[in-house]
Amino acid sequence: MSLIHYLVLAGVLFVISIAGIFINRRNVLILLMSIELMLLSVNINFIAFSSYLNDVQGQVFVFFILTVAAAEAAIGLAILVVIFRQRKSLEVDNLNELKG
Amino acid sequence: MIEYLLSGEFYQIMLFYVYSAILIGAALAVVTMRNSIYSALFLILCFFSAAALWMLLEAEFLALTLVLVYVGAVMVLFLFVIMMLDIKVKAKSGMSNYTKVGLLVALIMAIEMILLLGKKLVGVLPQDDLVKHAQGHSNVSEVATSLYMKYSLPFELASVVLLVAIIAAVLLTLRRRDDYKIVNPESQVHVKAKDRMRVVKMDAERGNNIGGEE
Amino acid sequence: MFGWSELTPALPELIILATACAVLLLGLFSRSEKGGLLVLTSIIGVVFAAIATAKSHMGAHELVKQVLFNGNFVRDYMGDILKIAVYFIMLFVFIYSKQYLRNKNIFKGEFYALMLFGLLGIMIMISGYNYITLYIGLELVALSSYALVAFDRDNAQSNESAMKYFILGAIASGMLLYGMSMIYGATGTLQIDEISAAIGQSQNNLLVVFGLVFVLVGVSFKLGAAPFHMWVPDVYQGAPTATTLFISSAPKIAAFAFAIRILAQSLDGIIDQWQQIVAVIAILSIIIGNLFALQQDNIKRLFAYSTVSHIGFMLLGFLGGEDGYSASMFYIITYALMSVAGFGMIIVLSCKGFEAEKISDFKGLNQRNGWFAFMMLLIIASMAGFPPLVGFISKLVVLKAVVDQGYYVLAGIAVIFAVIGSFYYLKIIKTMYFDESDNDQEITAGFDVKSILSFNALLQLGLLLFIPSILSYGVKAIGSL
Amino acid sequence: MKIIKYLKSLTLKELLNGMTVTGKYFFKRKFTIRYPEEKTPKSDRFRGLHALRRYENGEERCIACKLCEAVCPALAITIDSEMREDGSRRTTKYEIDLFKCIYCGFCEESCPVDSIVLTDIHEFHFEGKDKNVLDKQQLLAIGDMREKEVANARKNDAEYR
Amino acid sequence: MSSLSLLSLLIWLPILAAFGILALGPQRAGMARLFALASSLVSLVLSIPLWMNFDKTTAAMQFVEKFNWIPTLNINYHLGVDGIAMPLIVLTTFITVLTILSAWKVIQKNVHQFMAAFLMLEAMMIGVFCAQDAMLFYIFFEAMLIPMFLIIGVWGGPNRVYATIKFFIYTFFGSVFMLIALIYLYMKGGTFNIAEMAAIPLSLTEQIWLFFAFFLAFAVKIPMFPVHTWLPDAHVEAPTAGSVILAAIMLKIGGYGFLRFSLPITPDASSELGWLVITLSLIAIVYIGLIAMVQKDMKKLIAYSSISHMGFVTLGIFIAFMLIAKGGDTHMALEGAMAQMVSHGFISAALFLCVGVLYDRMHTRLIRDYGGVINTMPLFGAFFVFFAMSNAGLPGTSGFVGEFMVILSAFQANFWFAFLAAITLIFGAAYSLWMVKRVVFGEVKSEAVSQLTDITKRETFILAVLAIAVLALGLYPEPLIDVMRVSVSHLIELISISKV
Amino acid sequence: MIWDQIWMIIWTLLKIVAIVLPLIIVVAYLTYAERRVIGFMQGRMGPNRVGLFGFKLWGLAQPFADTVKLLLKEIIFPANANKFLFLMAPVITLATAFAAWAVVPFSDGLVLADINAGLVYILAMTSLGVYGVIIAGWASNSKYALLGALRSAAQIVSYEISMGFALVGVLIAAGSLNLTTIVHGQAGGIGHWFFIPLLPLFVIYFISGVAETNRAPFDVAEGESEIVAGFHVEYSGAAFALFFLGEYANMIMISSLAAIMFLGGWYSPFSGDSWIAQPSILWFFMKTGFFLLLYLWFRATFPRYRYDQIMRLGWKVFIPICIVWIMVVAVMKVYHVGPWF
Repeated sequence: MSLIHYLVLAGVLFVISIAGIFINRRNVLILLMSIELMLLSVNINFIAFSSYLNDVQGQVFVFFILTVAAAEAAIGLAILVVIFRQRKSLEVDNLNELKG
Repeated sequence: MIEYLLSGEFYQIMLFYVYSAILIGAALAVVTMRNSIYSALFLILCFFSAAALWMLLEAEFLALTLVLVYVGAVMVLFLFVIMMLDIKVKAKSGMSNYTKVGLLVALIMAIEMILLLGKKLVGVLPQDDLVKHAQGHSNVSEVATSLYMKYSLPFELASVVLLVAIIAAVLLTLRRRDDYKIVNPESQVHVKAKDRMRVVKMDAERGNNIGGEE
Repeated sequence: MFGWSELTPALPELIILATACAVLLLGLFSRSEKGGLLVLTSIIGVVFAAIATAKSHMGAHELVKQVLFNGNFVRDYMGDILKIAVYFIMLFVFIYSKQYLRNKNIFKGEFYALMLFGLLGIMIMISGYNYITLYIGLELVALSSYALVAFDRDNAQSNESAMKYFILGAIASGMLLYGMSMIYGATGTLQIDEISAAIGQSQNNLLVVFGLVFVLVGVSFKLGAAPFHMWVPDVYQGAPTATTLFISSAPKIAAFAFAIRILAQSLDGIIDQWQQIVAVIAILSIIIGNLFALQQDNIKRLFAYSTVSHIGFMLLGFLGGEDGYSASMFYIITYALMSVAGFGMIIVLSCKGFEAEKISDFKGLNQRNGWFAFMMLLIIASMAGFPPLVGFISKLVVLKAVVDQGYYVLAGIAVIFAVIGSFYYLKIIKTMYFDESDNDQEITAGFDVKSILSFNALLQLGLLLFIPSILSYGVKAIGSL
Repeated sequence: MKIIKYLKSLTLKELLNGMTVTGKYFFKRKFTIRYPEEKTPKSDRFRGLHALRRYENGEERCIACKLCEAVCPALAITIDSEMREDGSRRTTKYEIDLFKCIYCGFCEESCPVDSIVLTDIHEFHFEGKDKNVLDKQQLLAIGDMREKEVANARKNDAEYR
Repeated sequence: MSSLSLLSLLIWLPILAAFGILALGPQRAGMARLFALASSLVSLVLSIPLWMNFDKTTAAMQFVEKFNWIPTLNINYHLGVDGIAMPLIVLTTFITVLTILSAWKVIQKNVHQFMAAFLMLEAMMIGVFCAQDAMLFYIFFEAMLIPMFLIIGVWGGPNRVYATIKFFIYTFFGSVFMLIALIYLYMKGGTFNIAEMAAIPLSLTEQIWLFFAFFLAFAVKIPMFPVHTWLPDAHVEAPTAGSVILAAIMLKIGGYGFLRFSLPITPDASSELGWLVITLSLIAIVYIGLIAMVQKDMKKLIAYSSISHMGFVTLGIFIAFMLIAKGGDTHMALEGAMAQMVSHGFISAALFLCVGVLYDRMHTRLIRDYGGVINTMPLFGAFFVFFAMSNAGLPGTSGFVGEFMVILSAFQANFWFAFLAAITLIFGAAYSLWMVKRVVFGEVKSEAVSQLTDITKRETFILAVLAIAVLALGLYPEPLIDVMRVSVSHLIELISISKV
Repeated sequence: MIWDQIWMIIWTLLKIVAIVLPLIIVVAYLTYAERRVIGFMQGRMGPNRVGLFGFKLWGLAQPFADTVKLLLKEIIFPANANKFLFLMAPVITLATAFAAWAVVPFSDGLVLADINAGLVYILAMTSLGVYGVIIAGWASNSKYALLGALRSAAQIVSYEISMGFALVGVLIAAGSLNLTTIVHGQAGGIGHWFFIPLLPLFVIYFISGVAETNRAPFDVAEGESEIVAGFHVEYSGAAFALFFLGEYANMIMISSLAAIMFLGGWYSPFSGDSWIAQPSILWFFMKTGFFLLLYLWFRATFPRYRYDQIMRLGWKVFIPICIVWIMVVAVMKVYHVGPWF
C-alpha cells in the first residue's frame, strides 16, 4: 500500500465534496457538511504525506485545520440559524435577495 | 499465498480498502441524502473511517482528536441545529439539468484527478514506503513537541480563532426576547420607598368647573 | 518555544490582541449606547501598535529581516510598511463605522472587537512565514469577516451575503489547503524559505505545480479575483456598509501580502508556471470587473465590481518581477485608501433609516453639499485612474512594470478596460453634479467623521507629494524580501 | 459579606453539610416496617372493604332505603328493592363496584340501620374480570366473617361520634 | 531663475486658491468671486515677470524646475518654458482674469465651485504648457477634463449632460492613446522627458503608430475634422465663461501638443503623413466654414468658426514639412500657426463673450431672435462688429496676422492649399459679417431687443481689453513672433533631421 | 506463525470478555446498590426480598429479576419513529460506554490496550456517548424525547469541556496521556497522589463526571416533572435496559478514571514495605467503589438543579476555575513543587 492510495482517496473525496457543493440546491446544511468533507480530504492528504515523509509538521497542520474548521463550523451554523429564523427555510435557491 | 493472506501487510491493505470504501460510500451518501439527519450521520461515519485510516498511518493522536473534536463536538452541533430547526424534507423533484451537468463535471474531475495522481505523479512522490517506527515511538509526544516548540505561535493564534468563533456565534444567535418579563432581583431588592410612591399635592377640585370660567 | 526578546518585534500584534480583548470587555460592561469609548480605545490601541511597529522598524537594521518564533513569523521591511498602511486605514474604518452603526442603531462592542481581531489576522497574514501561520491568519480575518457581514442579523440581505461569503470562503480555504498539502508533499516542509529552497533543488516540480493550481484558486477566491469573484458583489451589497468598508480595504492589503509570501517568496522557483495563471486571472478580473460594473445601479455593488477590476490590476503587477511587486504594493495600498473613502462617503450620506446605496441616491449631491460632492469626485476620479490623482499613478506604476517584462498585450487590454471602466465612474460623477436632487436631507454626520472623510479624500491628491518616498519604500520592501 | 459567601460555595460547605446529614441517616435505624411480617396497627375508623351487617337474629339490616346509593359520590352502589313476602322492604340487588368506590365512608355515615360498613380489610385482590363488583351475597358474607371486629370497632369509636 | 519657482507658483497658487474658495462654502458667493479674481490677477501679475525675464535668444527651456517625483518610473516634476509655451501661458492667465470677470454676475448657482473649477482649470492649463515631463504633461492634460466637465455639466445649458459626456468621452478616449504612446516611448528610451524623447531613434513604422496615437489625442483636442463633433455641442451648452476658456485656451493645447510631441518625436511620420493632416485641415477650413454659414445659433456658429480657424493652425504646423522639403520659409508657417493660436485665443474669447452678453439679456442665442441691437446697445454693437471683423481676418487685427502667415507659407508649399485656405477667408468674412449684419444691424427685431440695455462697465472693460489685445497683436505682432522665433528655429532643426 | 495470529485474536477476544462480563455484573449490582444505599440514607431498607432458592439473601438476586423482567418486556416503537435509528441509539450508547474500557488499567499491566493516547481515547469515546442520546431523542418522534435529548446533549457537551480541562491538569502533572504512566506517577503513598495538588480539578472532574452521566443532581435531562423521562421516554424492554446499562457503565468509568488519575489507581495509600502498602487491584476497586458510593450519596442528598443553573455552573464556574488552576499547576510543574511534579 503506498502513498498514492491515500492521495487518490483524498482526491476522490475532494471531488465528491466539490460536487456536493455545486450539485446541491436544496439545503444549506449539506453545503456546510460538504465543506467539512473537503477539509477531511485535505487532512487525509496531509497525514498521508506526513507519515510517508516521516515529518510531523503535516500532522501539526492537520491539528490546526481541525481547530479552525471547528470554529468555522460554529460560525457557519450560527449564520445558518440566523437565516433560518429570518426565512424559515434553508433552501439554497431561496438565497436570492442579492442579484445583479 | 495463505502466508501472505495472514500477514500484517495484507491485513493492512484489506483494512485500507474496507475503510476507504466505507469512507467514499458514506461521503456519497452525505452529498445525496435528502434527509439532513442522515447526511449528518453519514458524515459521522466518514469521520470514523477517516480516523481509522489515520490509525493505519500511525497518526493515532490526530485520529483520536478527529473523533473527539469532530464527532464529539462539531457534529453534535450540526445535529443540534438540524433538530432545533424544524427543517422540512421536500419531496424529490428529480434531477435538474444543472445537477446532471454538475455530476458530469465532477465525474470528469474525479477521473482526471485519479489519472493525474495515479499515473503522472507516481515518479514524483517522495517515498513509497511507510516509515516503520520503533515499538516505543510515541506519536503523541512527537506531535506535542512540534506543536509546543516550533508551532507555539500558531497555537496561540488558534486560541484567538476559537475566541472569535465564540464571539461570533454568540453575537449572531443570542437574542433577548421581546416578551422577556423576568425582573432583575437586584433592582427589586434595592428599590426605595420614594422610588415607588410619588406624593402629589393637588388643589382641591371645584365641581365640574373644568376649564375654569372665572 | 520562544524567548522574551522575540516578543518585541511582535509587540504590535500583542497590543492589538490586548486592545481587542479590552474592547470586548468594555463593550460588555459599558452601558453607553454611543460607544465613543470603544472607538477611542480601538484607536488608541492601533496608534500604540503603530508606534510599536515604527519602533521595531527603526530599531532593526533597515533591510534585515528577522525570522522569529521558530520561523513562524517574520518582521521585515515589507511587513512594517504594510502594517503601517493597515493601521492608517483601520483608523478611518473605525471612525466611519461608528457613524454607520449609530445611524442604524446596531452599535455593539463586538463589532469593534471583531474588527480588531480581524486586524490581528491581517497582521499575521502580513507577517506569517510559515504556511500554518499564514493559514491561521487568513482564517482569523475570514472568520471575523463572516461575523461582521452577518452583523446586522435582522437584515435578510446581510444574512444571505454572510452565508454566501461563508460558503465560498470555506471552499476557498479548502482549495488553498489542498494545494498547500500538495506543496507540502513535494517539499516536505511548510516554511516559506525552506519550500523555496526545496523547489530550487528538485528536478521535477510537477506535484508543486499541481498544488499551485489549487493555491492560486484559493488565493484568488480570497482576493476576489475573477473568475472566483462571485461572492464579492453580493457580500459588498448585502453586508452592513461598515463591514463592507472593512472587508474592502485592509484585508486586501493582507491578501496582497499573503500572495507575495506564497507566490513570490515560497514558489519563486516555479514563477513561470504561476505567472501564466496569474496573468489570466488578472486580465479576466479587469475585464469582468469593469464590464459588470457598467450595469450596476447599486453603488456598493458597483464598487464591488470595481474592486474586482482593481484586484486584477494589482495581480497584473505580479507579472512584473520585483518592480511589479512593489508596484502592486503601492497599488493595493492606494486602492485600500480609496475604497475606504468611497464607502466612508456612503456612510456619511446615509442617515437614520436611510442608506445611500443606489447611485440615484447621489443625485444632486452637489446641491446638497458641494464639498462632499467634491470629495466624492476626488475619490471616484482616483478610483477611475484619472490623472493627477493617486489612482492614476498607481495604475501607471503597475502598467510600467508589466510592460517592462514585455507583456504589451496584457497592458493594452488592461488600459482599454480601464478606460471602459471609467464610464461607470463618470456616471456617478454625472449623477452627483448634473442631476436634480430628489431629497434634500441634511447630512447628519458628525464633525469628526466629516473632517476625517475630507482628509481621506484629499489624500488622493495629497499623496502625490509623497509618491517618491512611498515608492522607494515599496522598492526597498520588495528588495529586502 | 460576599467573600464569606464565595468561600462557602467554593469549599462546598453547604453541600458537604447536606451529605453529612444523609450520611448519618445511612447508619441510623431504618423506619421500614417489614410488612407482611410486621404490620402497623389500624385505626378503628379504618375504611377498608365494604360489608353488609346482620342483626343478631340473622336478619339482614339493610332496608333498601337507598340513602347510601344516593349519597355515594362515585356512584359505586347500585340497589334494587322489592317487597318481601313478609311485607318488609328488602333489597334484591346490592352491588358495590370497587373500581368506582373511593372509600369515603359516606355510605356508612348515611346508613340509618348501620347496615353498610367499611371494614378494616385492605389486603384483597381479584382474580378475574368483573370480579370488582361485589354483590349482596359477597357483602353479607364479609359482614358475617368480620362481624365481631366491626362491632368492636364501632363500640370503641362510639364515644367519639 | 529657478529659485523663484515662478512656474510652480503659477500652477499651485490657483489650486490652493481653489481649495480655499471651496472651503468658503456656498454662502459666501461674493467673497468667492473676489478671491477668485484676486487669485487670477496674482497669476496674471506673476506671468509678467515670466514674459519680461524671458530670454528670447535661447531655445533652451527657461525657468526650469526639476524634482524627481516618481523615481521608479523616472517621472520628474519638470517644468520649464520656451518661446512656444510662454505666450500661451500668458494668454491663459490673461484670459482667465477676463472669464472670471465675465462670470461675475451670470453665475449665481454654486459660485464658489464655479470659481474653484476655473482656477483649477487655469492651473492645469498652465501646467500643460510648462510641463517638460511627458507624464506630467499627460496628468495635467487629463486633469483638465474634470473641471471642464463640471463647468459644462453643472452650469451649462439644457442639453448639458449629453454635451459634457460627449466632450469627456472624445477627449478621454483620445488621450488614452497618447498614454500608450508615452509608455511605449518610455519603454524605448527609459525617460519621460519630452526633450529626451525627441532624441529617441525610432523606425518609421513605430513613428507612424506613435504619430497616430498622438494625433488622436491632439486632433480631438484641437479639434480636427472628423472628431470635431463634440465641440459645437460643448460650446453651445457651456456657460459663457466655459466657452471662452474652451475656445481660447483648451483648443490651443491640441496645437501645442502637435508642436511639442508629434513633430519632434515623430518627425518622419509627421512628414510622411503630413498630407493627411493637411487634407483634414483643409476640409476643416473649407467644409466647416461652410457649415458655419448655415448655423442659426450664434454660439454654434462661433464654435464652427473656431474649428475652421484651428484648421489654419494644423495646416501651418504640417505645411512646415513640405516647406522643409521644398526649402521654403518654414519659420513663417510655424510662427503663423502660433500667432493664429494666440490671436484666436483673443478673438474667439471675445466673440463668445459678446454672445454671452446678449444671451444674458435675452436668453436666446438664435440669430433670428435678434436684429438691430446697435440701436439699443451701440457700444456693444461696435465691439461686436469689431470682433467679427477680426474673426474674418481683417488686416490690422490679430486674426489677419496668423492667417496671412499661414496662407503665405502655404503658397510656398502648394498653390491649391493656399487657394483653399484663402477661400476660407471669404467664408469667414461671410459668416461673421452675415451674423453681425443680422444681429447688430437692421431694424429692431422685437420688443425684447428694444428693451436691451447697453453693456455695463465691467463688460465694457472686458471687451475693451480684448479689443486692445486684438489690435495690438494685429498691428504689431513682432513681440510675439520675437519671443517664439528661436524656439521655433530649434523646433525646425529638430524636425528636419530624420530619425530613421 | 499462523497460529500465533489466530491465538492473538482469540486471546484478545477473551480479554474483552473478561472485561465486559464482570462489568455487566457490576452494573447490575450497582443498580441494586443504588437502591439499597439510597434507601438506607432515606431511612428505608431498599430491595431486600428477591433471593435464590427460597433464601432472601438481602435481595441480592434483585438485579437478575430486573434483567429478566426487562428482557421479557415488549419493545414498543412509537408511531412514525425511525426504527433503525431507534434501535441503534441504545446500541451506540452501550458500545461507546464499553469501548472506553479498552484502555483502563485495572492494575499494573492489566489492561486491554496500553496505548499512548489513552486519555484522548477515553475522552473521545465518552464524547461519543452523546450520540446515543441525540439519536434516541430524535428517532423517538416525540417532543419529550427530543427536548430531553437536546438538554442532555447540551449538558454533556458542556461538561466535557470542564472535564477535559481537569484532565489537562493531570496531564501536566503526569506528563503523559498513557493511563498506566499516569498511575505510575503517583506511586509512593497517599502523599504522592495527584488529588492533593489538583484538588480543585479533582472536585471539578468528579462533579463534571456526574453531570456528564446525567446523574442527579444534574438529571434535568430526564426531569420527570417536566419532560417525563427525557430521551428514553419511549423506550421499553431490552432497549431501555441497554440505556440503563450504558449509563451505569459510564458511571463506573468515571469513577475508575477518578481513581486512576487522582487517587493513584492500584497503589496503596500507605507507603513502606508492609503488606498493606503493596499495590493491588483491590485498592483500585476500593477507590472506584468509593466514587460510586459518592454518586449514590449525591443522588440521595441533592435536589435537582435548574437547567440554566447547570449551564451556569459548567461555563461560568468550572471552566474559569479550571483555567486558573491549570496555570497554577503549570507554575508548580515548572518549579517542581512537592513530590508530584
